[in-house]
Amino acid sequence: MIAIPLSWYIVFATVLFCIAIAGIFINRKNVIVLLMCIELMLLAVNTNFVAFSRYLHDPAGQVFVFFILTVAAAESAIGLAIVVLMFRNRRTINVDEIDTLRY
Amino acid sequence: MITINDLLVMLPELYLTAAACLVLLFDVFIRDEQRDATHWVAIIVMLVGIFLVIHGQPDMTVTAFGGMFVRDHMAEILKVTVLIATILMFVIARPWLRDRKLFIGEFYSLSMFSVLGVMLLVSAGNLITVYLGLELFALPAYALVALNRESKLSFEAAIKFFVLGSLASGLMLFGMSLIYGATGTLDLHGIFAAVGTTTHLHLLQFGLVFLVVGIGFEFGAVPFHMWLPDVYEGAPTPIAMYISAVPKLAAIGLAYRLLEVGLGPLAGDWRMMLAIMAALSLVVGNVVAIAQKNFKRMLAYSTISHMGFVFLGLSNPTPEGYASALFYAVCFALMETVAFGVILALARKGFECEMIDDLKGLNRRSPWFAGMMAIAMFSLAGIPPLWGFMAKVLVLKAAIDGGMLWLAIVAIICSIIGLFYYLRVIWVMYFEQPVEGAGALEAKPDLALRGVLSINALGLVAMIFFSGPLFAWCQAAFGA
Amino acid sequence: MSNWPILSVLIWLPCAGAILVLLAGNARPRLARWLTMAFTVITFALSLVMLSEYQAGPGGFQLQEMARWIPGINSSYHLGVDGIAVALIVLTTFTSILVIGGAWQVIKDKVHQYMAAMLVLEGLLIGVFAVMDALLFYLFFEAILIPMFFLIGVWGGPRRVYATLKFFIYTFFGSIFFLIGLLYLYHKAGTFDLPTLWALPLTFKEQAWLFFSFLIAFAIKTPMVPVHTWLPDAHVEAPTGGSVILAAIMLKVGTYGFIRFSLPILPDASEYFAWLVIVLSLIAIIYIGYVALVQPDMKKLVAYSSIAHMGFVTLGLFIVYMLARQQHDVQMAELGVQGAVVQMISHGFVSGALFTCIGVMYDRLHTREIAAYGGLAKVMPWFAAFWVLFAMANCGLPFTSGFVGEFMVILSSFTANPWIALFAAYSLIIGAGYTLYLIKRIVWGTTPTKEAAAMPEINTREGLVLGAFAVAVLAMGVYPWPLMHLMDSSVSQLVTHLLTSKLG
Amino acid sequence: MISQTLLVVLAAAPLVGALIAGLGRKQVGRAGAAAIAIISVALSFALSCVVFYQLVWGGAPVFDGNVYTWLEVGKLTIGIGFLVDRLTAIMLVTVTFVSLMVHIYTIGYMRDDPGFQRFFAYIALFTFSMLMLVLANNFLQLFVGWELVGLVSYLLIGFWFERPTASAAALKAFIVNRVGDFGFILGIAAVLYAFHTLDYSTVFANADSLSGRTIEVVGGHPWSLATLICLLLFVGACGKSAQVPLHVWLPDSMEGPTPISALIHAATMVTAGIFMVARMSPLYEMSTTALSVVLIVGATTAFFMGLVGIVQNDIKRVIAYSTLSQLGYMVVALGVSAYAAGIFHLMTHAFFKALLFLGAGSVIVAMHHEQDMRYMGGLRKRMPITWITMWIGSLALVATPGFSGFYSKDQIIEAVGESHIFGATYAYWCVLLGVFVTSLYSFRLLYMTFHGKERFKVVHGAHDSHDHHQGMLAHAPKESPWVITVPLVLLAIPSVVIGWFTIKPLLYGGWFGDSIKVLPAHDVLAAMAHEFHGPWAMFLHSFISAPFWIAVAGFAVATYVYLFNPALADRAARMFLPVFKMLTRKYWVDEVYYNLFARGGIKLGRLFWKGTDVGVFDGAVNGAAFVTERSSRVLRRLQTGFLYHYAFVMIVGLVLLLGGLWYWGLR
Repeated sequence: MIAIPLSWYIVFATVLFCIAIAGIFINRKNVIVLLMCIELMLLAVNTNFVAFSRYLHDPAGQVFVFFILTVAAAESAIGLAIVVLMFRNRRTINVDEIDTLRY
Repeated sequence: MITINDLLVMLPELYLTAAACLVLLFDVFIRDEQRDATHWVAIIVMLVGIFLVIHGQPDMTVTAFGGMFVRDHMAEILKVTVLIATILMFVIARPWLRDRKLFIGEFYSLSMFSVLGVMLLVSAGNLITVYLGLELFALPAYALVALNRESKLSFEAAIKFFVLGSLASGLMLFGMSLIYGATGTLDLHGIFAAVGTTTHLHLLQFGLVFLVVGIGFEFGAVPFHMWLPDVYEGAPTPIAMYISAVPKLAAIGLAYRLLEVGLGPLAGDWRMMLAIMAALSLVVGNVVAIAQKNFKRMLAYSTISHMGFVFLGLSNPTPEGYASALFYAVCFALMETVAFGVILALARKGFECEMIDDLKGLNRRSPWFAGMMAIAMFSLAGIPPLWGFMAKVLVLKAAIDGGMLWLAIVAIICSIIGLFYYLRVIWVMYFEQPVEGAGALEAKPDLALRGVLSINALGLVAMIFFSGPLFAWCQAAFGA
Repeated sequence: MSNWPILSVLIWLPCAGAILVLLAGNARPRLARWLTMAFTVITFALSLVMLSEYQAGPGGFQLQEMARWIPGINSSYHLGVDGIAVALIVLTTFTSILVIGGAWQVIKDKVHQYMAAMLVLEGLLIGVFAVMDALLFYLFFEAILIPMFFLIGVWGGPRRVYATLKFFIYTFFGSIFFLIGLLYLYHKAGTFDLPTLWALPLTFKEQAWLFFSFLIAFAIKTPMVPVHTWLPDAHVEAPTGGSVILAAIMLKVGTYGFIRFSLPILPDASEYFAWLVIVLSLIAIIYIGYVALVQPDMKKLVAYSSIAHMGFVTLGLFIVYMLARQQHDVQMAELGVQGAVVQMISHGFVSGALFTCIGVMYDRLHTREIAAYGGLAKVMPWFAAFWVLFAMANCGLPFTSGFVGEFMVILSSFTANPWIALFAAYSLIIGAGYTLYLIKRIVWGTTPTKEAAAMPEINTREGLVLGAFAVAVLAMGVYPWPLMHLMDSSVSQLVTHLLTSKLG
Repeated sequence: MISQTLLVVLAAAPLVGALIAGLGRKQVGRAGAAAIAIISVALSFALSCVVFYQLVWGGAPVFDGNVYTWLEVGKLTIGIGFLVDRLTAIMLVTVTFVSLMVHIYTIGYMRDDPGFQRFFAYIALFTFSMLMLVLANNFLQLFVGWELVGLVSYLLIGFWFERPTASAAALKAFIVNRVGDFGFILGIAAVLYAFHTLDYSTVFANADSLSGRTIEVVGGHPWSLATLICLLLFVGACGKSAQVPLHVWLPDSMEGPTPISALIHAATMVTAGIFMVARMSPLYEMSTTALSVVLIVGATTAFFMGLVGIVQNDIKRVIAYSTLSQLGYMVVALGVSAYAAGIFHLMTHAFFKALLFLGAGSVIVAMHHEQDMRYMGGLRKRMPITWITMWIGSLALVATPGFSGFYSKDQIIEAVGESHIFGATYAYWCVLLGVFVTSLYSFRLLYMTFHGKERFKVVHGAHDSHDHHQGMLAHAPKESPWVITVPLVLLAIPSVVIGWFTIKPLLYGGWFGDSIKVLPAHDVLAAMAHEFHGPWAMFLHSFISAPFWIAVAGFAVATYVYLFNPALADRAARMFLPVFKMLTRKYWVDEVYYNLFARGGIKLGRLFWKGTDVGVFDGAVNGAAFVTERSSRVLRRLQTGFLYHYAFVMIVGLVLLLGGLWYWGLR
């Protein structure tokens, strides 16, 4: 039975992370997708932490993960609130249409 | 093991947490016309906070909760300044909020939580506390930006701020994870110790880059500045004022904790990154600000350029360097309060006084406010004998001592360019005739506002005499 | 030798006065005027006290004051004056009175702000001349811009915005490099205290870089060709009082900087690059002379002539090395420096007087076009007499102050190199050319218009102001000895300091 | 014994007079001003006589002392002080005497001029300045007086400032003089360079030390220092004494009131150059080259400027050109080291030339300010005194044997004949032919003015003063009042006799003592001393000497052409048209100067101003501002407002930092 080496986790997390980032600036349609990307990013980070903490036999990393998860929840709550506000104002949540503030 | 002392060490934070909750609660039982009560309670709470911060401050650095929480002089200065800045915002903002039906309790409690975040951040001794402090500061800030629900702009500002902020903190977290992986600890001192021994230096350096990105975002340094102009313009003016002052102070603490306390041995790497960001910020900020018509937006770009100056100080990783950066940030925060304060005082219902041209002929209408604005502008431009000048001198000196003469020269050339838009504000106020029928440009009669603003403005002048002690204090903060 | 801080009083009294005047408010112009006059007069009296307390014999820096300012960077509130500074300070206080007197009725809008700006300006200028700490010097050096900015911008002419911006940004541009130079010096010396910096040894490379960082600042302030173009615009747009202060005192700040910083701190670089400054000075004398010849605007003409005359100052300052070091003729070197300094003072009086004259005419006809005037000698004989006197002083007629400095500089420059003297002496011709050509057009001849013919003779106030200038100009020309005696030992100390190289 | 106080009073009296007359307007009044000025000048004339007496007969020693220290730098001190030796004394007397005469004369001449008081203030001031110049005991003070007289001359030429010609002439005079002073001050600088002091006594004492000293003005070409100094100083002399090529201002200076032309532009100021060179004789003796230059310049002026005098019609201009030519004679004398002769001619010339000018002024007054001789004629019956005195003056001018001019000028000619330095021959011919020219224009003037038939009409009721038809007079011309005629007479007397009994002591008595120094090598006067057997012998001898007959020839021609056959003049003019044109246009010097320096200067100024100053220097400044502003407009476009762009920029930044780290940082 072969143990999965640490590097796999790291690579996996990095890939997730890149997808998330790419999502943020490739997506031009829906703000909700942005929120999802952000979540994804955090998950990638969490993977990293867990992997490392296992590898280092140090629980602190996993503790951190719990904090991150909590914060992420709060964050998405605020994010959704703002999106709602936007929808009330603009009747749309299209990323393409928020460019009043520029130059 | 955790003792009662640990609680005492972080007493101010604990107190503020409780107080913020209480204010939130208290406000629920308040009718709108009694809202002033909340206002004054909040201010008193803040003042007590200042007292606690200064009073309980031990001479040497003390830590609590196994090094998670650090209480030292730097933290003290930053906390005091942040609290003062927030109080100023409360006082100055009140009439403005009232005009716009935004005079609500959330404003106060949110600000207080956000301040709490900053306080936690600047005395963080562990990546976890850093992250928590950061988020605790940021989340209420997002909400505050979106405070004005009617405004077509503030939600946009909020959404940009939110998304980019989350992106930044995500990147930072990723960096933290890498560092954690490389050093095997989350404790900053532990990291410092591990840097020398680690076998994954490259991992560490990559993590460093992500951290620098996060720090750059907090400062609003190019190229991580994109959120700043939009937020300034879109956010309600008092919030813009808050955003312009407080996060920068927080970022000083952040940078010091992460870069010096944590990754000091890698200074050779990160100071170059900071220098590059500094140069970019100086150029972009100053040049773009020239073309701005909106006063708040112009201030945003000027902020970017000033962050370049702060980096000048940070790019010299010595106590003097940090001290000058800290000095600069404090000075900057108080200059911004004056600049924003004046337009807040002049704004009316239906007249935001946001455009530079709105200030035309201010000297004829209300000379004292014109004078204060002029002081703020000259100080921002770094003209002696104003405080901003001393700050500039100190950071330039730090840069030169740090062997970054080229950066200093870039900085001064940019500050020549920057001079133009500050002067434009002044000439609009003094050399031009008032626009007929425009908002009367009479300042609000609110005494507290006038008094606080005047003291603040005169402080910018008077500080030329007291720069010595303040700088000494800053140096002490970094154990020079 | 009393030990009360007279210099501090001199600096801060006018500033305090400014606050009082501001409090007088826009509603009470008379009060503002009289307050200001009172403060300027008191300051002048105090400056005379200082003059009496300064002992010219031993020279050196006297009346020193020292206080902690920013210990963190070893910058202290260190004041002290030598003969040159004393002379310049008295010039400042004296001129300030006349400026206030000149603006008495002329300024009608926001009198209190105008007067306050004037007072602040006076205090800051005194500060520039009285400090012995580099950073403090820079602080005053730069702070001058603020009141000047308002003076030109608020009470100035139609293109004032352009003029003020150009003036402010241009001078700021120069001085910011000066600041970098100072910080580098601090980096080497660990202090901003001037005496230490004078003694600081520096390699030639450092000196060279620092020299240019200083040069650009002082050259712009002085101003020297080719960085002079801000001056005519500033003058044309400035109100009379602003022009007078600008020409009479602010230009001296630049050359004073040369005396305090470039020469003593960077003697070797200054020696090496002296030719550059000398060439620029000669260009200023001749080239600017021709430019002045064709100006249709009186103020521009006088402004350009100021540039030409400041050329003599820089010339006198920088031939010192050729004389003292290469020809070992300390005597001539002192003559040159002394001449330069005398020229600074004299130009203060002369240009101040000329701008006041132009102001008097402007108040009557509200134009500075030369073509609009003529036949003053018939219309306002007394005024015409003043005009001719000051014009003659401007083209360096003996027994007027204008002659003394130029004479000394030309004399010493001949020993340095006859060609320098040749070009410098050309100002006798071109200077007479543009000045008397102006006189021919406005004082002689016939009145072009009814308005010009109806101009009223100068009133008592104007007469007093111009008379005071005239007395100063003549006294200095007929008997310059006291002034020179005041500065003699300081000058010779400067020259002896320059003799020793800082290299190796 | 000469006390300092006496000298101070002597010098300061006219200044005080000037100040009172000039500043006290109503309080003093016209009469008061005139009185004060005259009294003050009379006082200094009296004192000058005292000084003269003391020096010559009273056996007083030479006075040399400072009144006060003017400048002190280290060891170098320059004072304001007096040096009174015989040279000074003779100048003092001459200056103050002529000045006094002019003062008196002015009362009549300027009687109904609004600027009466101003005028007296000016001429009193002039007397003061001239005294400063003469009394100087160092180069600085010499320069001071030198420029002050220039100032007063400027003010007086432009006295009628409402005439454009007057103010233009004044400007021209000042500028041209400044060109001279330009050289002069360089000369002074050279003196300081050579001797490290500006005091006459020290400089002259060490004059010998100049021999062999050189200075490399142009690399590789060592020039004799003495020559350089003398030439530079002589440039100044050229300016003041209106020598070619700086002579152009003197004719125009006739725009000034006639008394001024007499005092400043004939008798005193213009002779300052002569005085200066004589004063500097110890220096000039050190450089033969300089002497030759002086000689040639003087000779040229003497002859060619005289020629121009022939074709002038303005009575004052004729005399002006004759002044130029006579100054040329004096300079020639200096050139051949006959300084004494130069001073001697200076003195005699002062008297008779002042006389001629004042006479001309008297005529002009009578003719109601008509100056063109073509509209005069036959005035001798109407104004006899003026007529006779003018004749006397002219006879003196043409060196009629026995008259003062004869003794001085004849000696100069002889001296040139004796001299052997470079240029002497040329100079000899110039001065010889000059005699002919002189008598030609002198008699022409007399005939056209006083003889022949009247060429003006008296039209009663035609209103008076400047703007009249030429040749139309409101009132018949009549003899001038006594205030005008008395000075004429008083000047006529010395014009006749002064030469007779001053020639021996002045030229051959070694009268000047140490104040004039001549090397034996070229001491022509010493050589001439052998043939000199007193004025009477000289008088007799003259009738067999060349100059006399040349003068007679000139007289004959003039008499024939202008008295008996006036038409001939015009025919001659037409016959030699080019020559005539050249003379009337004064060799086109004025045109050349005007186009070259005045117009050229303006053009150059325009070019510098619009081209360099506004174009280049300002262009650079404004250009920089423009560029910044533009780049700002461009850069701000980066802030597109789109969220994904913002995020993208951040990521780009991240990637760049990573890349940078990868490239440089990795260890």
